[in-house]
Amino acid sequence: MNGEVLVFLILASLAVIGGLLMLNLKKVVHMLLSLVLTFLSIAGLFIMLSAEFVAVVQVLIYSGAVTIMMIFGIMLTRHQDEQRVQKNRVRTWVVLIGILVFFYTMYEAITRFVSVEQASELHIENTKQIGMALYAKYVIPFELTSVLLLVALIGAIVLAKREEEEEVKQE
Amino acid sequence: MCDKLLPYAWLIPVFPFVSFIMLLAFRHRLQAYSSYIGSALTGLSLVAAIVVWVTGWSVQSVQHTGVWLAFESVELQMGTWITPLNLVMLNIVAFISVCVHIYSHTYMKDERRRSTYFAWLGLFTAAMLGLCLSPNLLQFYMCWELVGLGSFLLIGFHFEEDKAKAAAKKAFIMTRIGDIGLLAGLILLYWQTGSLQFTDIYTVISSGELEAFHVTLISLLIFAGAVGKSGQLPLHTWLPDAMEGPTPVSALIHAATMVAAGVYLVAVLHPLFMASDTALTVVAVTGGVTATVAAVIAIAQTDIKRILAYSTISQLGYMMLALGSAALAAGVFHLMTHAFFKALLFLTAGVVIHHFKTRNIHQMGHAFSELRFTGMTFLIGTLAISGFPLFSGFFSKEAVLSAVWHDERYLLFSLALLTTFLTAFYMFRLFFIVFMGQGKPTSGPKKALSMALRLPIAALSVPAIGAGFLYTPWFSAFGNWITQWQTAQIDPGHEVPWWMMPSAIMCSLAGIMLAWVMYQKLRVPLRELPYLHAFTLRGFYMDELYHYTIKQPLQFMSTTTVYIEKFVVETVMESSSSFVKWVGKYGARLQSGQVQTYGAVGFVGLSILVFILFWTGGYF
Amino acid sequence: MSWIDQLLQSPPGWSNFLTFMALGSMMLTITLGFVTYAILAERKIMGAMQLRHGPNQVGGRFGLLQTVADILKLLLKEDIRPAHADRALFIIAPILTYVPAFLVIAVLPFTEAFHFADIGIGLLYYIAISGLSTIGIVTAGWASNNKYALMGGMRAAAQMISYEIPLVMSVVGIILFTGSLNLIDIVNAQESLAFIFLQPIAFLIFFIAGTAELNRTPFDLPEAESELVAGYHVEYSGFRFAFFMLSEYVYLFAISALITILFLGGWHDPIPYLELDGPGLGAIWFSLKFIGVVFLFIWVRVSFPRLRADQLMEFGWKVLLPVALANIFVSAVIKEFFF
Amino acid sequence: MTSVPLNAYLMLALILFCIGLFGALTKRNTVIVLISIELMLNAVNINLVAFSKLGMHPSITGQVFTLFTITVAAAEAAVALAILMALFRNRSTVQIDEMDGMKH
Repeated sequence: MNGEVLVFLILASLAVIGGLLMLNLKKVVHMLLSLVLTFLSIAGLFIMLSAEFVAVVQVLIYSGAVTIMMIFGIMLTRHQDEQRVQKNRVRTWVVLIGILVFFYTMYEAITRFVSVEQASELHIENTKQIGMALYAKYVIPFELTSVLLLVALIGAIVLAKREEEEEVKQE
Repeated sequence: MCDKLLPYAWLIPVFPFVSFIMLLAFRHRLQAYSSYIGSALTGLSLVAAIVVWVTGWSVQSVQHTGVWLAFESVELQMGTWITPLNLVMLNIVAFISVCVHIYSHTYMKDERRRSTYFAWLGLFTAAMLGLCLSPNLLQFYMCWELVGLGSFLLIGFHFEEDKAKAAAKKAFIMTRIGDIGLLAGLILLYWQTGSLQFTDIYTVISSGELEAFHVTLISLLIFAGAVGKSGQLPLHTWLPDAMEGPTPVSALIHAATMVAAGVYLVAVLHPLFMASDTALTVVAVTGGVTATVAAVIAIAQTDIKRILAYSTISQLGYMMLALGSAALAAGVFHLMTHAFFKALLFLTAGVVIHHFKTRNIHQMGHAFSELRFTGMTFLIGTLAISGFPLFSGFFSKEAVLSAVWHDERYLLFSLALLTTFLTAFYMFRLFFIVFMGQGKPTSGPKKALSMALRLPIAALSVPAIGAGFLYTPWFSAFGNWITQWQTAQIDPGHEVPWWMMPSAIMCSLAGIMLAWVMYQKLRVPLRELPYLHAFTLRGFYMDELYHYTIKQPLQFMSTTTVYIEKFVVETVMESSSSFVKWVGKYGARLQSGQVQTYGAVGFVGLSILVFILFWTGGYF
Repeated sequence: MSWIDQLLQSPPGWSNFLTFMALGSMMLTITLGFVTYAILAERKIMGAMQLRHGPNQVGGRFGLLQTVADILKLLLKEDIRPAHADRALFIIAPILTYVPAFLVIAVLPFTEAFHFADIGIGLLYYIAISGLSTIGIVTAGWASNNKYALMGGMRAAAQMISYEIPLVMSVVGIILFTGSLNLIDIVNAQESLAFIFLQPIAFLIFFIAGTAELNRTPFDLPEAESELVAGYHVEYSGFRFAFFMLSEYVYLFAISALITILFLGGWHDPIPYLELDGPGLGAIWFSLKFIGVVFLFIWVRVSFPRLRADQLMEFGWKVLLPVALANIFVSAVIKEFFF
Repeated sequence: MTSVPLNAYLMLALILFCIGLFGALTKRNTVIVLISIELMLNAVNINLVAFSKLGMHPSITGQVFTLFTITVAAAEAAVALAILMALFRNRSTVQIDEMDGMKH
């Protein structure tokens, strides 16, 4: 066992533990914090996969995202409103069985998948490589994504804005 | 000159239409001026009609049309069509309409809804004039229905009275029965000839391309429309009831113009009828029988307007008889003279009714001494309709008789002769009872007739006397003129047997004499023959016949179907709808609005598919 | 390849582990030393500026051991936990706040020789990791089950997310000129001219946004004593409170070092062409610049009053962000035409 | 060169994806559903990055697409949270099983 496998095992188990905790915890804030663990572990995995820029972006975005989600979770959840016991047990079981079937199928598929390792130079000036690809080859998707973000920004503001008369009523 | 003025013939119906729109739109503001506006605008259209007549005297057939609607290859035309026949009709209609407008000025003076009345009159006149100008059957049909609408509105003008309401409805529905035939014939005609243009139809008929069967069928269907509109047997019952309308309306619509529209229809499509012997026979027989039966019914009536109404039916039968005997000129000629004297009779009858405040002739009498002018003019009308020599009716009736004789329909000829006798009888019965009878004189102050009443009556008296000289056995210019535009038509001429004229004169004089004897000399009431009297009084029980043969079975059928509807159809409907509801109710549970459930179902389905795909050796 | 790179790429083993531990502890000691005397310095400078003495009893007439005494007191204090607080999160929150603060130090190059991780995206790493502290602060605010604490946490989250954007935007100009996110490259690019002269506006924005990120006056709304008692750490005491204090001052340390690296040329001599880049001089230059920046922070704290919450957000979104964007544009133009 | 095989990354991604899916389909709090969806997207990102390095044809494209995925996910989360806020204002709940206004 070398260091890389060790690190992989640690990070992977942390990610899975975070996910499982998320499924089992009761409070929204707890759930979100357990997912922080998962997201950070995934960032670590990205570094292992020579994707340091993506890893940092992952940390940057998801630390902000989780913070916002926490705020929303706190604001939009009534005080004692913990995750109540699932009323719809049938659905839970059906979903569980479906996921298990899916998991098993995919598991079979993955174990049959034989990868050929190849030398890659992704870790050398990773950010520069991404920049080159992004601004040369994928410049149109990049611009489209920026448009999408703008639209989402405006849409979110419009949606979250309180209606005028409602505002008056509240005052 | 005619080139310049004839294209403006479309203005003729526009004037009364403007009157209609104006009076309807500003009916409260123009209440006081409604009669002036109506009369003036109708007068304008009379002037226009006369101008067109004068300028178009020598015209055979001139069309001015424009495309109204175009569907792919089919073009519907609107416009005007000038032929001698149209000119005659136009002038008659415009003239009588003006007379009636002026007459109504006084007659409807106390009416609260004067402007509405004049508006309807304007609508009717416009529609009738438009009908006379129609270059094709479609426009003709539209105007035909508009005329029906105007008639409906005017009959039911006093819609606060139940009888008027019922009469209006009856008139509308009875004529509609004929109109269905007309519409069917129209569609069939279009199917067969590919055009509704009269001129095109003539061309097709003269080329002889149509099958005889189709010609007969089409002409009979179209004749059904004419039967309805012109009150021929068996669809005549609406006309006597239509007398509930104001008397000027009766004069205009139910004597001179609208009922003549059916005759005009047959006349304008005369080449079509000429192409089928069967159709001609049907027309002639219907006309002859109607003439006689209506005359018989008229004998027993006690309502002055009903007598005139039955006499109208009878005279219309004459016209149909003439047309059915291939004598277009005679038919149209009788139409013209009849329009004059019948309008005259109705207008004078209106004065009489106004005077006695009743329509029952037995409550009248001595009118001659009190209403001298009216009596004189009524006498003119009576003489004209009775076929008294040298009056207009004499010549036109004589023309009809000779046409029938010439067509070798001897039975119909004898019926026509009999009708002449009967006409003279019942008309003079009316005259003697009303004007010479012994009813007590009215006590009210004697008012001189106003000019507005006198003028139209006087104006109508002149043609009632003199119009006959236009077409006499020794002067057939009118006949040639009226028929010349139809190439297929040849004026049968007046090669009458020598005894024709004397026998006709004899018949009419005999009728007059009998009436004089019965009602003036001996005063024998007709009630002596109770069954016959009742039979004729009720118009041969026509209404009752319809009631029991058509209305009752229909009622029964409708009641039955109501029950079927209620218990059979409803049950089926109810059960099927409740089944659908049930399905919907339980189906809707699938759509619970739970996004996660949808997602779960979708995902489970996907995982099953992936599983199957994987184990059957899909993509992996 | 420097010795630390060799160390990082060597196979794992107990010796390596111990080496890392030792290095980490050394850095921790340095930062703790800094914190101790930064607090003292702050108090003394504030005292001087407010015409009073500041601490002057413990450790001689300069109060040199005052902070040590304070820390000892905090460590000895009873650990109070509110009854209705969320137990687990109440314990985790200070650690969550402090760990990122210490993590960021790993990429800061102090001198040419003295630096730990030389990673390609050092600058972005710093910003990303420092953002993680927000989670700790929000967690602390929520776990305390106290409305002041919660409001402080909320404010911290809103403020830090808002000011992180101009912070990142302002350094884009520097990245443009350097062509690298590596902090050592950035310092080397300033051999002749510090970026503060090329990017004065970026410096201003970075300084202001950095102050906000540090939750220092005039942007100390999350812990505004007069409004929220003490904000998100109102329920904390003892050494848990010390963690928050510690992380705050470690961030002061880190951001001052970062400003020195980004704008002031790091270990290079402040006056170019003077050829004062001796082997040991780099550390001295760095320390002088660093102390200057820290002084600036303290000076600002003493001088400015606190902003209102709405003013704070409006200033961030409506002033700093547009100015930072304009700065990027201007930098791009300058880079295109003059370099 | 590297000793962790691609299959290991794929397996980890699969596990995380299943966890995210289960959370998205069973959790009642919409905030958690949203973050579960983020987790699923992250699992996909792991696959992308893993293939970009360890796949048949190593290329930077996988990382670029991961960036796109993160961006789109951020946009999605922003709009979703705005909708959630509007919903909460009207219905004062974020329980996903109470948001059934579109049924029938």
